[in-house]
Amino acid sequence: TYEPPIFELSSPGKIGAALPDAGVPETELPAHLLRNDDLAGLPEISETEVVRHFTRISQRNFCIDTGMYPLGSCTMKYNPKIHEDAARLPGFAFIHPLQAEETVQGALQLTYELQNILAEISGFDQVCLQPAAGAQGEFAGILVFRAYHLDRGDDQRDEVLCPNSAHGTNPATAAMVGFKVVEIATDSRGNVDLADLRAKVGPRTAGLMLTNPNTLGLFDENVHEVAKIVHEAGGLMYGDGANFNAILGIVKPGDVGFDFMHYNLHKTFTTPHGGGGPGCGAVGCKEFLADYLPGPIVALKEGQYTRHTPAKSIGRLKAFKGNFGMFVRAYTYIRMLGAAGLRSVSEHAVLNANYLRVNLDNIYPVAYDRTCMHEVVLQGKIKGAPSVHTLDIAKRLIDFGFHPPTVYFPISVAESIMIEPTETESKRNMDAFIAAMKQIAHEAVENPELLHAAPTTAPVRRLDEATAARRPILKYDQAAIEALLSK
Amino acid sequence: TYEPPIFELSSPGKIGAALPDAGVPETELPAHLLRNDDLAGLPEISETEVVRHFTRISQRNFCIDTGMYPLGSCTMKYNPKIHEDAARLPGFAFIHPLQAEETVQGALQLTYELQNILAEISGFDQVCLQPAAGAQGEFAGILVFRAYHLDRGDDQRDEVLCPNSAHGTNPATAAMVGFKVVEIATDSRGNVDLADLRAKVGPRTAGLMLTNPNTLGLFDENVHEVAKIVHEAGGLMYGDGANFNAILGIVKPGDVGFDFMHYNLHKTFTTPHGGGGPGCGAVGCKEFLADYLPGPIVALKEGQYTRHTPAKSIGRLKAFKGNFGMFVRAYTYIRMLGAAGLRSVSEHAVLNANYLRVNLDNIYPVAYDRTCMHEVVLQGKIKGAPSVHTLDIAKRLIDFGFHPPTVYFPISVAESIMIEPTETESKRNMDAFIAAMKQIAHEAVENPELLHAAPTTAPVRRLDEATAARRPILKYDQAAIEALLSK
Amino acid sequence: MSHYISITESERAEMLKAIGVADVAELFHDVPADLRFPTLDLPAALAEGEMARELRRLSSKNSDVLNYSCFLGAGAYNHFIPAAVDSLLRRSEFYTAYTPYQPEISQGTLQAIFEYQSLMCGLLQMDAANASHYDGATAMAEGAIMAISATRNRRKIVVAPSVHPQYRGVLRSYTQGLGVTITGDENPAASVADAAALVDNETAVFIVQSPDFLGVLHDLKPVAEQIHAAGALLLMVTNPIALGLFQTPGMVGADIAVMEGQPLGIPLSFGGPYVGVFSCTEKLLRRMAGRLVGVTTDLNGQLGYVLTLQTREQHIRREKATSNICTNQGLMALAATIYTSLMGKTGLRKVAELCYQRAHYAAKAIGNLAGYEVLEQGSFFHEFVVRCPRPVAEITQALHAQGIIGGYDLSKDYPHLGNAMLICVTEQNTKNDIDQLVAVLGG
Amino acid sequence: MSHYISITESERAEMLKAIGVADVAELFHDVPADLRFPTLDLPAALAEGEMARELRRLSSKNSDVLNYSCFLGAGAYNHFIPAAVDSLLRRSEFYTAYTPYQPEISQGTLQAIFEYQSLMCGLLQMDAANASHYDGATAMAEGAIMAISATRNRRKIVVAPSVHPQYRGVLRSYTQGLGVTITGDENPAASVADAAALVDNETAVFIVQSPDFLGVLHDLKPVAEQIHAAGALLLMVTNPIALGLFQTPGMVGADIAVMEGQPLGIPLSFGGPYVGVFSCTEKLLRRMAGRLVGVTTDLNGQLGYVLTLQTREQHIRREKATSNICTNQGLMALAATIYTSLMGKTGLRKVAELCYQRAHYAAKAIGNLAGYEVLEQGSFFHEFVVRCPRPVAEITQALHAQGIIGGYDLSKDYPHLGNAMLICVTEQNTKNDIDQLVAVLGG
Repeated sequence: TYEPPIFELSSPGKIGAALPDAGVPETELPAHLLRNDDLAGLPEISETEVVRHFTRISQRNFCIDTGMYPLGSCTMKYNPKIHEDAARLPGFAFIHPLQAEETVQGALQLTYELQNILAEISGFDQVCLQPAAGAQGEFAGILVFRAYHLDRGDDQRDEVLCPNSAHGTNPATAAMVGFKVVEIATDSRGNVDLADLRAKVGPRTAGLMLTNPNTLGLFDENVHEVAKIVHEAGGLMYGDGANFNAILGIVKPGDVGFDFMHYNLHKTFTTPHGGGGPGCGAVGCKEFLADYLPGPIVALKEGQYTRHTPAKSIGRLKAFKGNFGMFVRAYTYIRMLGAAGLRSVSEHAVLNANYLRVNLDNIYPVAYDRTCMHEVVLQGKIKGAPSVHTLDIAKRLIDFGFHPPTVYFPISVAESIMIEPTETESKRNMDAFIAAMKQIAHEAVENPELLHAAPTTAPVRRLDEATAARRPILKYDQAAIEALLSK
Repeated sequence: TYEPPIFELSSPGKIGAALPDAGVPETELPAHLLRNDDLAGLPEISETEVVRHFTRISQRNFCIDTGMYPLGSCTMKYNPKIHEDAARLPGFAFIHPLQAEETVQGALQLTYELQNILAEISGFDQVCLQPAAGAQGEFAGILVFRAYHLDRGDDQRDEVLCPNSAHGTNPATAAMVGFKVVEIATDSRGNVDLADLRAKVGPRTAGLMLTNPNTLGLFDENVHEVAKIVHEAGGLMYGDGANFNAILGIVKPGDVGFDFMHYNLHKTFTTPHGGGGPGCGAVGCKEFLADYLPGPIVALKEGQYTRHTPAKSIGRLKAFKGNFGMFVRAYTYIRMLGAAGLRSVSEHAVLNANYLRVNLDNIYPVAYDRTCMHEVVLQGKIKGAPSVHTLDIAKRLIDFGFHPPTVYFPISVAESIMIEPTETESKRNMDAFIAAMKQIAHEAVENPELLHAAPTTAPVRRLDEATAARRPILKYDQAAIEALLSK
Repeated sequence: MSHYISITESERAEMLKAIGVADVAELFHDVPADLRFPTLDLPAALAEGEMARELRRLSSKNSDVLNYSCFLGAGAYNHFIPAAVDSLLRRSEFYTAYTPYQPEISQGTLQAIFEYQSLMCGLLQMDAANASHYDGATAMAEGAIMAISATRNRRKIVVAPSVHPQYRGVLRSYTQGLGVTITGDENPAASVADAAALVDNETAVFIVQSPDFLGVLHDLKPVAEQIHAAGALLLMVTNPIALGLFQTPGMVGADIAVMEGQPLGIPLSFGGPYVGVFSCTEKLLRRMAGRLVGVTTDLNGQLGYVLTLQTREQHIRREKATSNICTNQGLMALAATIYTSLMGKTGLRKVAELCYQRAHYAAKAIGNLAGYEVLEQGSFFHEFVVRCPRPVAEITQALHAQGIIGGYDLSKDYPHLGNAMLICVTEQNTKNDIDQLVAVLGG
Repeated sequence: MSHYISITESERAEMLKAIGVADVAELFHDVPADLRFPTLDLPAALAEGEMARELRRLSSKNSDVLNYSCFLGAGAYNHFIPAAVDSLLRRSEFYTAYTPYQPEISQGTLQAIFEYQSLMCGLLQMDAANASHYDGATAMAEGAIMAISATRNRRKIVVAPSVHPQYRGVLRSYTQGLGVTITGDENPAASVADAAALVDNETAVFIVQSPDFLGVLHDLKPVAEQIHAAGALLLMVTNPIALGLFQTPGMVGADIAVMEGQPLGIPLSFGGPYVGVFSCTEKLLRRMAGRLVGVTTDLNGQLGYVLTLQTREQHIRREKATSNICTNQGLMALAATIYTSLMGKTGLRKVAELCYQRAHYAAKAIGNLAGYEVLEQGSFFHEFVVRCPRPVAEITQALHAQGIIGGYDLSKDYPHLGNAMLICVTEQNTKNDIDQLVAVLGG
């Protein structure tokens, strides 16, 4: 099934598209401004061959539609097919972002309604859909925190607090805005360590970034207290919505003390993931922060939908409105589920994760022995198998037909294995997953080489990542690839 | 990658679709007319699982988009992607066949134009698009021949002549219409044997069914003479269009003596094949037969497109108009290629087949040593490999990543291997195919077990067809399948 | 050079040299010289963007059922199609493959057909179903031909006039060379019982439809007994959505059952491609036309699927085959398979209920309109006959102007009914749609 | 139970028993009891058919460029997209996968990204490109931040006013917490040379666009020399279709080059999702944000693809990362990869020529209209500025009534130009479309 780099399909004179003649009198080209290389780096291939190439390489991917994909923290749930048709309707896919508002009322209405729906689900007052991904939503939030404090003349706040279980994007975001990151410890039950928090919070605290349920798969039992401590110190509470799939209709983040949060439409609202994106990192906040949101935001005025940018906005975060195609998909998802359907999503997401937990925790140590939310964090420490690591377990799961869970994250748990089945997974598949995990634990003791050699049924065997990083080949270079292969 | 029968995914209470409430006052159901089994044979599965099931089984198929598919006589050329979008336009996919003509003028126009275009390409006067597949086109033609002779009071013609190289559908069709089939021999150059034809033609001859280029991949050099002989005996000439891909813009069948022909839109005009259908077996004929064509046919009258059934029509061959979705695709294909593009199709189809011929004929005996048309017929007789048969060669090609050619057809050639690369195949892939065929010939001598054991890289190994036929299990039956597997 | 062709100029030159000819034209020396390379008078080639525009233009000249509210049925039905169906049909592994001649690399198609056969048997309560016919009408005609062969010397076919008129037309086309007599439908007003009374010991098959062309549901159990007593076979034509609720061919005791599979997830598409569902009893299995998939094991003992009982087919039996069918409606059978799997037990029943309830709501409302009368015919599923105060064509024209595609004009096929319109209501017609129809009819 | 959920009632009961709780609600005991299970005030759930109808209704309230002739560009462009692009994007192997964390089962995504990186380098003549940014504007902002880090203590950014106004807005948003100075675009009428003159030895980067926001093509070779002489970096914003014909960042000597990849096969989609193309020189490679794919071999020595140089990224470096970017625009990068492969050398040049020729034809025709004046600015690609006799908003309203989406109103961003409209002409605008535009403008 090997498929060569597309450049190796090229022969001079082929083309993969049919283009018309100009049909107008010719204008001379400005010779001094032309490129000089005859587009040497571009291939020449027929449509037939291009289609076959990408079809073939696609089959070298695992995906939700081919199997269980319990990648913790990524919410790899089923992507409804109606979403794909919806976003491709002519009046959605083929409208220009700069058209006059009266010519795009349907699109603006959808945007407006989605803003309100997300606000309602999360307990916030205003939503902006512009951020392109969760990390950009975080960026928006921390920029808003900064703007809010400065606007009040509170210019000493140069620190952002992050629990040590946080996604890497949280500290990276704070740093991008110019803040110093202060890490907060986790207590023995997997919650924010209140003592450590109290010790570190203060007048320099701009805010705390908290994921709840957190990346240990646990609902922070002290979230109210955490918020109280931060607020009393004059800080703001940022909610990372990566794990929102566990609490739809269960609790509103706005009710438990968060001032601002982002939604990952590609996770919770399954827009889908696209092999790494596009996503949408919409953000919501309480009224007192709404003036600082990025723009544009859609409002309804005298029966017309219009765009505006808030008065003290941090500015725009990307050109145009946002990833509108994702809005259409998330809107479709929510409107089809309704309130009861959303709650059922979270109930089943949590049910499924706990079912895996109780079936696996006697073999793979569970990081925190509590009821989990939509994901469970285990440890790849198998009794009697000292040579076996989490990576080996993950690779062996591939041979059993499963996408491995997230591994080595959260970094605060040694040998972590973070499993998120999502609500769309069947019991049949989860039972097969449990059986595979048990079989792997057995193999780890009896025949660890099976794990070290895994995977053997994937399109390729284990890949040498060290070589790739040492002498990076980041674009097609026939000579370099031949040299690599001849080693 | 094994995927169980879909019935094994069922659990009580699941459903894969969201349906609305009736929203109207309820009417009682007639109890005595209800089914009595609670739909016991139907499964219960979520959308998630249904999508995954069919995605997974799809990957167990070879297809044009995954590799070279040189299945002789089937014209497995690339299926342009615009076809799929075209047929799904709302005004094509979502119109009812019985709507008033004034509400479907666009669809009727397309039908009308396609009729005329096919007539022009083939040299006929009138085309009817109704037949659903080539075999139904043949059926239409032989019914028309019957009706024509009877209409003239010529009621002794009860025989149809078929060369021994004909597709099985030809004699089967003649029999379905009630004709006796008379087989005609092939001469040493692969043409219709004129002596045998002269001996068998006569006042009982309703017509001759000829594929030209024929199923040996050869253009019948005597086609004019054949037609003359048949016509002089009062018979008619039927052209089987299965191999039309070789002669687009090269010669018009209507010019060389054919009175009637069918077009396989799914072959020549790549509509596509759909895993076995749907196709379209449109038919065309000379003016003198037009009154007998099936209906409806579209005509243009005073600027309006209207449907009518010819005066002496053999009647309709299916409900409604025909496989309209295929009309849209074929129309799109032809309008994008134009006259020069169509000729280029046939030129390259023939070029590619001859390139394979000259590269393989020294290893695999070529059935008739002549310039071939769009396909070449070899024989799976490898010197020094008496235990190796065509079937083994075909199965071994699978291991090299190719779909095998058509095998054991035409039946008039022993161990036949019928290779049709089509014009869309690349030289790169054809060279790889040639290399594989050479390697296989080598293996056949050196290590024939490799061929007998092939394929080894397919989703399953060689299948036991005898058992399947002896105790047929034609629908899901858990007990029967378990018994089969436990043998 | 077309963007579909993968051979370059220089490759072509190289290949010609290998073949030993100077140019491509030489490859065609077997074609009569005076007729070689004719001019084709075709419209100029269009680039893809131009073509897409032209296709949109033609498409937009049709009134489609997404933009119009549709009450037209009569053999082709506007049902809801889950997006998942088309999403899977668009997988090129399915649509760019052909007949699974090489089973080892066609397990996807083969398993899908096997599941199709199984699901159709479950829906119909029949023993065996084949891989598909062109449509419901050809399935019916081939069923009749099978009945003739199964009953040996019997060459009389009796068909009820309430069988779809186009199906009866196809039956006559298909059998015109076979020396059979077709009777029963001479009087369009004849009842099923009237037609069944013509069945005698010369009769091969009695063909009846339920729900019939006019929407009526029949209790066919007594009919089946009568037919079988005469030594004839019963061929029942039915509707797959009705089977979510109503009497099946299996319950009735039909020998052969066929239906148009279009309602199972296939778009209207101006009449095709659709799929003919064909089933029969175990006893008739080996006389059935068309492809069949069965299960077996491979060399490793793994479950696998193959085409089986191929000795019935034309590529082996040639003029002795049961039919000439080769290419069938594979992809449409796949659509029906996916649709039926998605709906399952609960969904199929629910769709049938929605059709039934909304149709009855509509019938009552229309029956209350002055000048309109709903024909009393007994139980009906989702179609019913309305006697109108004016010619139907006039009414449908008026409806179209209001965004409604009206019902089928019965005046040609069933003139005895007068100005009668066959109205179809499915789950796609909301209460609001129905109320609008009623308002326009009454207005 | 939703049709997406695969757990039945009885399975749920069994699972709850295994977990050891009586009902699902118990699983949420960690959530503050008084806030648990809030009412969500949302519209009632819709069945799929109802939803499809509602979506069509909303969609049809927008004027789309399939039904309107579009002359609006200004950063988002209406180009022809071959059907093959979307056909491949619809493959669920691509769109239902995520970041290729497990390379052995993600070779499809990884190879596609590698080819994307390669193609973008070829198009731009740059050394290295990453796996994508959110859009052109964020790519530019991240480029500027990279330049600051690469030039150490320099914290001044100079940007030409002819860089897309929204891109300059994003640049300011992105850098607001970083203590940098942004200058050069205070006067919207300033030339590239005027802006470049502000570059000094405090300057990290000079940002310039060609073809610029007003459509003008600049010769940036002399500018690059001047910038480099000051020890600053040159960040060039460009347009991928223009690169089919015109000066590339590589030719110019740009250190960083970015562009909006939307013209490469991505629908307008009301502004997103698009894809930010980001490239730089070899020297800056390890400072580049975002994902990178490289080649390596597997245990068997077979060629394979992996994410590489990940130590730059946030999930490893956390607060010391080069950016916080995680999810990017993967599927849109795939669209650009497929589009670029289909077009190839010949197609890319041809599309650029079509745009250039038709835009110049349009400019001449409009320039001949009384009251309209095409601004003389030097060579342009496919956009040009027209001075109009009336406010642009009035004109676009009149055009819309005639089925035309007019150009961009420049009066807010470039008030010195007066009633100026930025008109864009691509290969999607036929001569006939242009003639109609001219007729309506002149009428």
